[in-house]
Amino acid sequence: MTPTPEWYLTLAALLFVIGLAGVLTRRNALIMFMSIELMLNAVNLTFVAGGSLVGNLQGQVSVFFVLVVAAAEVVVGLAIVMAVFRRRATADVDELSGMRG
Amino acid sequence: MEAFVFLVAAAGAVAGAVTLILAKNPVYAALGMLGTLFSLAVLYVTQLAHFVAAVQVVVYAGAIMTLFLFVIMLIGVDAVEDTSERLPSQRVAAVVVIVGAVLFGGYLWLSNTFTWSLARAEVDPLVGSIEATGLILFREWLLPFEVTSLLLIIAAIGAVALALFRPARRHVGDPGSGDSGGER
Amino acid sequence: MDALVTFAHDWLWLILALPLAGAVLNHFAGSRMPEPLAGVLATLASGAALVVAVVAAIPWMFGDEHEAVTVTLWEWMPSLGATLEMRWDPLSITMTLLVAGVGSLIHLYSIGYMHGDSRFASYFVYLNLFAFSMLALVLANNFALMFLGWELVGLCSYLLISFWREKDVAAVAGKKAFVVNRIGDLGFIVALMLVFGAFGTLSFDTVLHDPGSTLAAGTATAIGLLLLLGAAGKSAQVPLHVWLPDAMAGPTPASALIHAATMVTAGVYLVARVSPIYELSDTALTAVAVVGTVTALLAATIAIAQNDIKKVLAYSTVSQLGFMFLAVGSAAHVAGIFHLITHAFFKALLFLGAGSVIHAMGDEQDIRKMGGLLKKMPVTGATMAVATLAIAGIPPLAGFWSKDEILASAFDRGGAYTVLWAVALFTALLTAVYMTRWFILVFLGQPRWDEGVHPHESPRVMTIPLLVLAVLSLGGGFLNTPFWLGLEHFLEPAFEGVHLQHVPEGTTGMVLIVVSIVVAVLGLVVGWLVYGGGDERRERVLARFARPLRGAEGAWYVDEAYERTIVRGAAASAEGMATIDVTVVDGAVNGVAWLVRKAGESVRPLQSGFVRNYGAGMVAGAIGLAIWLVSRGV
Amino acid sequence: MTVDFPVLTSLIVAPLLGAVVVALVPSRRSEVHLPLGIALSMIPVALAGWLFVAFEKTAGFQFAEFTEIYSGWGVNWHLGVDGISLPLIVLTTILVPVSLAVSGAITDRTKLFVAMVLLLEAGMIGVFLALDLIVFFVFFELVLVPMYFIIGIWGSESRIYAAVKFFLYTAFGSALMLAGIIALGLGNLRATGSLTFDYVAIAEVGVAVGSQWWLFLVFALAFAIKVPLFPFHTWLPDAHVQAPTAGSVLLAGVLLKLGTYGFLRFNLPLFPEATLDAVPWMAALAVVGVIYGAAVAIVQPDLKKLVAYSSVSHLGFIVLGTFALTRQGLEGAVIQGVNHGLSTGALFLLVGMLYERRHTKKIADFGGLAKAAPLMAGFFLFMSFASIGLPGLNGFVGEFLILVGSYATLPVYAIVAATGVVLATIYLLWAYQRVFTGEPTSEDNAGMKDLKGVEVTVLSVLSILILVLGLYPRILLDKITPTTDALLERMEISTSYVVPPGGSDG
Amino acid sequence: MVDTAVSLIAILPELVFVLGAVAVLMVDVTWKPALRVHGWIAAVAVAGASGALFAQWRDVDVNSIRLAYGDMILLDHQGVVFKGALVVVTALGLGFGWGLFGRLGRKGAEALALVFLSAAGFMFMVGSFHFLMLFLGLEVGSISLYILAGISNESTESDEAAMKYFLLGSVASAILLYGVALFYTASGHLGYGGAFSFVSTLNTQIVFKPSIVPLAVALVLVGLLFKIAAAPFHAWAPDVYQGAPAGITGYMAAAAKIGAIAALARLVQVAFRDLPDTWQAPLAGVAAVSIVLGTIYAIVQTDLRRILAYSGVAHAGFLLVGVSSGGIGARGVVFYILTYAVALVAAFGLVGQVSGPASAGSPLDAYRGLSKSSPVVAGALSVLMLALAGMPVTTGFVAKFGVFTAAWAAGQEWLVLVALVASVAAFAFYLRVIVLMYFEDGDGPTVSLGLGAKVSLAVSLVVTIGLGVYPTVLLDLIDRAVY
Repeated sequence: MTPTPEWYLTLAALLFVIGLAGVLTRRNALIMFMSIELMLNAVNLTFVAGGSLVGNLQGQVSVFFVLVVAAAEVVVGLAIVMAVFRRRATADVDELSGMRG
Repeated sequence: MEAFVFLVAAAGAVAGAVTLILAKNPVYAALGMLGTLFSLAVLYVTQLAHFVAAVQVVVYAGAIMTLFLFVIMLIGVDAVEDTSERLPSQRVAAVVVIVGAVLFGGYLWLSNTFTWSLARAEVDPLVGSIEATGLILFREWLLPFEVTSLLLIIAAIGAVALALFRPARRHVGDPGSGDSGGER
Repeated sequence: MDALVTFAHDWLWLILALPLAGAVLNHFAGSRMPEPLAGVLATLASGAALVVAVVAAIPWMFGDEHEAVTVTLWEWMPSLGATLEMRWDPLSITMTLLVAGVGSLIHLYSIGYMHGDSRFASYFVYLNLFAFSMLALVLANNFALMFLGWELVGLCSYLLISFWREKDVAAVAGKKAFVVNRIGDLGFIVALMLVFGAFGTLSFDTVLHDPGSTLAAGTATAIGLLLLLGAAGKSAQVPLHVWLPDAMAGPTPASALIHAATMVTAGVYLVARVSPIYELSDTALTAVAVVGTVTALLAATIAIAQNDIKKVLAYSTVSQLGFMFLAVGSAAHVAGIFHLITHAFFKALLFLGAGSVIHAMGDEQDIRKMGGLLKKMPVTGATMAVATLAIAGIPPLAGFWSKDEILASAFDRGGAYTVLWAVALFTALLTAVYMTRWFILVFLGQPRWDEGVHPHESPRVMTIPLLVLAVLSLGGGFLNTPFWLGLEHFLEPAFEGVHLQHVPEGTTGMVLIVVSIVVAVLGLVVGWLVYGGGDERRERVLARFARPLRGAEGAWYVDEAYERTIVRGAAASAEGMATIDVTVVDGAVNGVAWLVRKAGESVRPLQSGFVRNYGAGMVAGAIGLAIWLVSRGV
Repeated sequence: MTVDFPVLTSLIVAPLLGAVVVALVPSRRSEVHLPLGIALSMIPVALAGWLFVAFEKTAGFQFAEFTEIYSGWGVNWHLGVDGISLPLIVLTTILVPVSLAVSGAITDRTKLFVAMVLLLEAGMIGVFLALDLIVFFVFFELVLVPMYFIIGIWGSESRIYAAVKFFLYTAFGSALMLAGIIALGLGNLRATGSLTFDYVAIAEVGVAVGSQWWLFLVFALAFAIKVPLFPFHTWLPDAHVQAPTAGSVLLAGVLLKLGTYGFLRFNLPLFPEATLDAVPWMAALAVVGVIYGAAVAIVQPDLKKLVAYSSVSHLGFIVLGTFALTRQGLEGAVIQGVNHGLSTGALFLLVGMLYERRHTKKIADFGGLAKAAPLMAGFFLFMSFASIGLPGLNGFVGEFLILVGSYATLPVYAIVAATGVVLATIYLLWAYQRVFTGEPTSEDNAGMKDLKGVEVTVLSVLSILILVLGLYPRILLDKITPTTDALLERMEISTSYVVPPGGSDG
Repeated sequence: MVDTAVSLIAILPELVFVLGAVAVLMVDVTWKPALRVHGWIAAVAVAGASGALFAQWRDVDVNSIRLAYGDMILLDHQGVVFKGALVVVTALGLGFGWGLFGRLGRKGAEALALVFLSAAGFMFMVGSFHFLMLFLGLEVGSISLYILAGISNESTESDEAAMKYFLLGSVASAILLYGVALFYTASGHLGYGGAFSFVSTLNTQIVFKPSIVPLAVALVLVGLLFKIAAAPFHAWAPDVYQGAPAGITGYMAAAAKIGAIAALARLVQVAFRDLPDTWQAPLAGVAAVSIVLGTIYAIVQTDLRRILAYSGVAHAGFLLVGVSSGGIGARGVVFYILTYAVALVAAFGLVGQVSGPASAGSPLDAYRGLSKSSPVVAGALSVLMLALAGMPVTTGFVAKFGVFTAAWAAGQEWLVLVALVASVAAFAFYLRVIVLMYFEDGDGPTVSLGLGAKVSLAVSLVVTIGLGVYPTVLLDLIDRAVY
């Protein structure tokens, strides 16, 4: 039994959903960020596995770009967390609910 | 053998992911994340994406997770999160949404109209060598590559602009009069 | 003669233009003139119209001209065939002369009567405008022009009734008169719709020339009944008679002119004018007669118990108009017109006399506070005596001849009309009674004046018209007697194609005359017996009839009944609609707005401020969209 | 008909430029704005007067102007005037200086006020002139804005509610009409292959019978709200009562006519089949409006509201005449539009003058005013009788034409509507009686000032017009009739409808 | 392999903006100049970008449409028009929000650079002919906006806005990216050209109807719908537009919408064109939901910026009305987004002028009596409100008319009716602003406009009314651009 790319794809889907679940259930901004990273990683896995399925390298190359984007997002996201934390001394996103309605 | 590697790595990835979303302590979560990243790197290798695997370890596990941990430490490592849900209906909503997503995905996966790909290539396994990757990256996809540099500039600016926190100076007409370049 | 016919054709418009010009002139300049000038001008305008009319009438009255002359002023509403065209035929000649003649006298009288009033000029504007309107009504050769005049006389009536607008009574009465008239006009308008629907024009030339060839019987009946409604409104016939007594709130000369002599007879004129249509429908014709008879009786009973000097006359007018309706309803159009003329004379006289009395008594109108005025006001008293006898039907005064013709015609028509005749005869008796009562209470017996009242004879400008009218009341009956049917011969060409009801000849005729005389005399006697024997006896006799008299004094509470049913019902339903308007109709509109807002309020909690809620919504939306797309396939 | 200069465009542009000119005068020179506005509004009067004189007594559009705006959507600057629009244009140009002339009481933001009135004029004239559906719609909507401001800024207590209600309600109607317009253009595209919103082109091709129903409905809804037809009338009392005098005058005088104009211009010629089927319904609403409006007017304690509801009643007549589909009915509908504008406009002027003097509109607060203000009483009575439909004054001409005209096709409706004539008498004369007759009921009423010179002038002008139209309506009818006859002819050609005979060919 | 000259012109405006951003940063570091200098740099950048756009337009005229950079970028008139819109909103946004950069102190230069960078990002998005390019452009633009949302220290709402925007935006990006990955897995293509040919073969050759393709399409759409704030992906918008610094909110809202709509248009025109049955009805559904929800939410708001945000949701719906109509909707959509963007920037710009450039929120009460204290601002705001509401004689009407006509022609009558009714209800809140400014008494703030704001306001009004009266100028241009 050789794992086909489909296996990987299924795993990626699972990871994506887990990441989504993390975003929806956790309220620590850092863990939410990590969950988003998890989603992006799932995408990466999809790219790689999909690339081997369709037989071109574009998927693999795409991963680099996703990586850079993820890095940039993390930097900015963490900067936002820092800003919030300095002002409110919390990383709990539920505290950030001043605007509503 | 291959199946075994896959299963182990997959289990590691899922375990890490579950740890990530369930851990009360952000440090544990980060460690779970790290586990997932390494597991994925293994899976990339089995998919013959060697370069990707390498980058995964270096950039993700190395750089990004470090940054995460850095910030976790900065804002207090002992800040154990109270994971009890306080938002009314959020947990219900989340469960419904996630279960819905899983059910829908599962339904699709099992339905007879499902296939992952319609463009299956029956060719030799791809090898994500550095050369092949580099050719695409620096030739065909030169522009996106350059654009990523913009992202990095933005990230740098963003980090500076957001993390720079001083009591706001009201009615400052001229930023040049301050010591602006200093933080960069 | 031909020259005069041409004159009539060319200058007929002057009859309308002169009073109108007077009105316009007085309207803009009257208030700046010294007082009598405005009145004089108005009188001259009216008189000039009379002169023109007389001259223009010569070929018909004294020559052998019978054909109608029509003059088109201008097309008003072409698509309706509504043209301002005038008709000069015996009927309109008769009416024109009457209106202009009596009108001019009353103009003259008014100069004295209205002396010192702050709105002297305005009064004459209205009076002139009325003359114009009434002449337009009678001169019309087109329903449109007729309706124009019809409505404008209503307007003038309104203006004159509520002339003293500071008095609430007057203002209310004016409004009431106009509104009730307007209800009648509704019938007129609808009738015009039917007429236009049937003929495609409103011109008399078409409509009244052999309408039977165009008109279905049912339509003719409908038109007849609708016009009757209009006529009843204007002529104060049951059930629309309620406005006329109230109209006495206006200046007395106006009452004389409008509410006795001319305007109120417009209904009679209308029926006579459109007699070719009534010719086609016995139902409509009988309805006219019945309405007239009922009105006559009802009003006469009421008149007996009235204490206001003018109210008695007002109900008397209503009653007499009922006679006229009976006449035209019996197809005795000539008799109707004849009574119209004689009535105009003596009723105008009565009103002017009453005005003279009121004037003299310092605006006192209650006849219980009068008495014995004959000595103080000989001219007025004497002329009133003439008028009383005339209206009571004592030969050979004017009223006798005309009333007798009506009764005789009705009798001769037979059938149901016999009943009407009997009722009318009884009414004639009542007429004599209440007029006797009136005269006695006002002029005879002991003075019952209030303190400080010093009656005096009116000035010359007022007594001259009285005298003229007295003469006319004396001799007016000879226009048309069984022995010399002058008016009938004169008018007959105007009723071409109509089967006129004639007075029976021979024995029947003589018997009827005798019966009439007997009844009239009987009335006088009864009146004298009851009212002429001093206060004590009067009280004693009247006490026996206290209950019916109280009902009669209250005009049989028709007003109250209307008030309780129609007016309050209408007011209640209007209030109801106004409430519905706010709650239901507008409520629905505001309800929609409320609903939208409510919807906004109810979704607002979804925007909770918690980013994870947003995320859940977003992901749910994503899944939903995915399901949707997948379900649609490729 | 060729003209040397684009008179119709000038008619629209002149008030616009006027608004700009007024806006350029500095705010502090507030005493200049109103006279300047009046002077500037005389330019359209002159143009309209010339138009009126030069207008030939034929059917079809005259003075037409055609310039392409955007071919991609088939939208053109297509203007034209015919017998239906001509009287309304003249009316509009006359009422604008009138309403400005009586606005002396407006001292707050006069500049904005004058500019808004002039803008409103441009919009109203544009509606009547537009022969392109989109251009029409643009102007139709555009008039809402200045009127919204006029009510909202210079109105009385509940002006905001009234202004918003006015705007939203009427905008709602026209929104659905926009769908109809789009469908018309696209329908033409399907039928002929060219997308156009040109009214003449669409009318020439005709509208598919199948889609006429709902198109009729959406157009009718828009116009019914504007008219307003029962039961869409409830914005009207609020708007009227709250609006300043000028607003009420223009609202009653012109804005309501946009609805009746719309029926004549669009519903009848474009959707003839649907019109025929809708006749009983429209007539029923019209008649209900006649009676209902009058009945509600009777019991109104507020004089202005009374006049407002009287408009509902009067406009019901116009709609009845429109859907009678007879030449008299159509003529009456057109001319009654003008008549109502004059007489009701004048009544609103008078109510405004009363309000200015006594700062109340409650009938109960007045009483016996005739003593102190005989001129005002006289004019009020005159206008009331014009409104009641006294022959010799203009109101009668329209009502009579409508009633007689609708009897031919809608006898029962016509007869019921005729009772509205009686009701009109009741509410107006009763109001007059309570307000003007009797002894003055209070010091204020006894000491009230009579009309000023400018007010007398304005009312006299209107009175003269009322008299002229009442006695010699042919001055308008002769120009209206060819168009309305052509309209009926069109109905006969495109449907099985036969216009009932009746009436000489005067 | 790569013709540099040709390729450079394909990204010329982007390049100018990037250079502008770099110049601002370098100059700021080196000389610490007065803000005025940055102003000049910005002006030059805008002028340069305009010139670049002109050059691009001419180039397409001469050399016709073509692809560049390994088929990553498409150079065509439509793209030029969208990029032009971005340049315009950038210029207007900077003009209106110039006060903010002063208030930001030392961060001013960074903020300015971010504006240019984000504009460049969205331009890349506009020009993208490749999913990866689309994603990168979107991220460059979006991440800049996240930072801009939180850049002010003056209010706590600012970082709340940034956090919300960032979290939700990242999730949306991830979803979009997953869709891209799935599409790639299914088709083997990331370029639109390949995608198009793949999709078109789906219809003709394959009997088997796979569900992976619509799934991928759906996820890609979600990412873009999020950016234009279409319901139910709109929840971030009100909070972000309320909390972000007032001076830059207009730009943020407009630029993201332009970029995403341009990308969406490209997708339905090219990549997914042959799948109309798949996306048309759902997009119409999203349009309807957006219009209705946005409207009823806006009606109950008490803060003008939230009103504008929710109205933006409704406007996203209106745009989707056009988008979901496919090719015939393009003209309307382009006109709509162009003119809406201008009105939106101007409206937010004026809000910023009234409430202060770095403020968060703009309670309606502040506008009471504004017509007396600041008649020009009140008048202009009224015009803009009416334009946003779709009043004739403003661009709002022409735009709505365009998309409605297209939707009607595309057989989506029900959608037009919903949109029309909702647009009437929307008058309620637009008019409310006028009510407060004109009909109610109060002492509104006296607003004095700076030079930039004055010029921007004048331009916005001229565009809004001028193109409302005579839209032909722009429509002719658009007609040459869309196909």
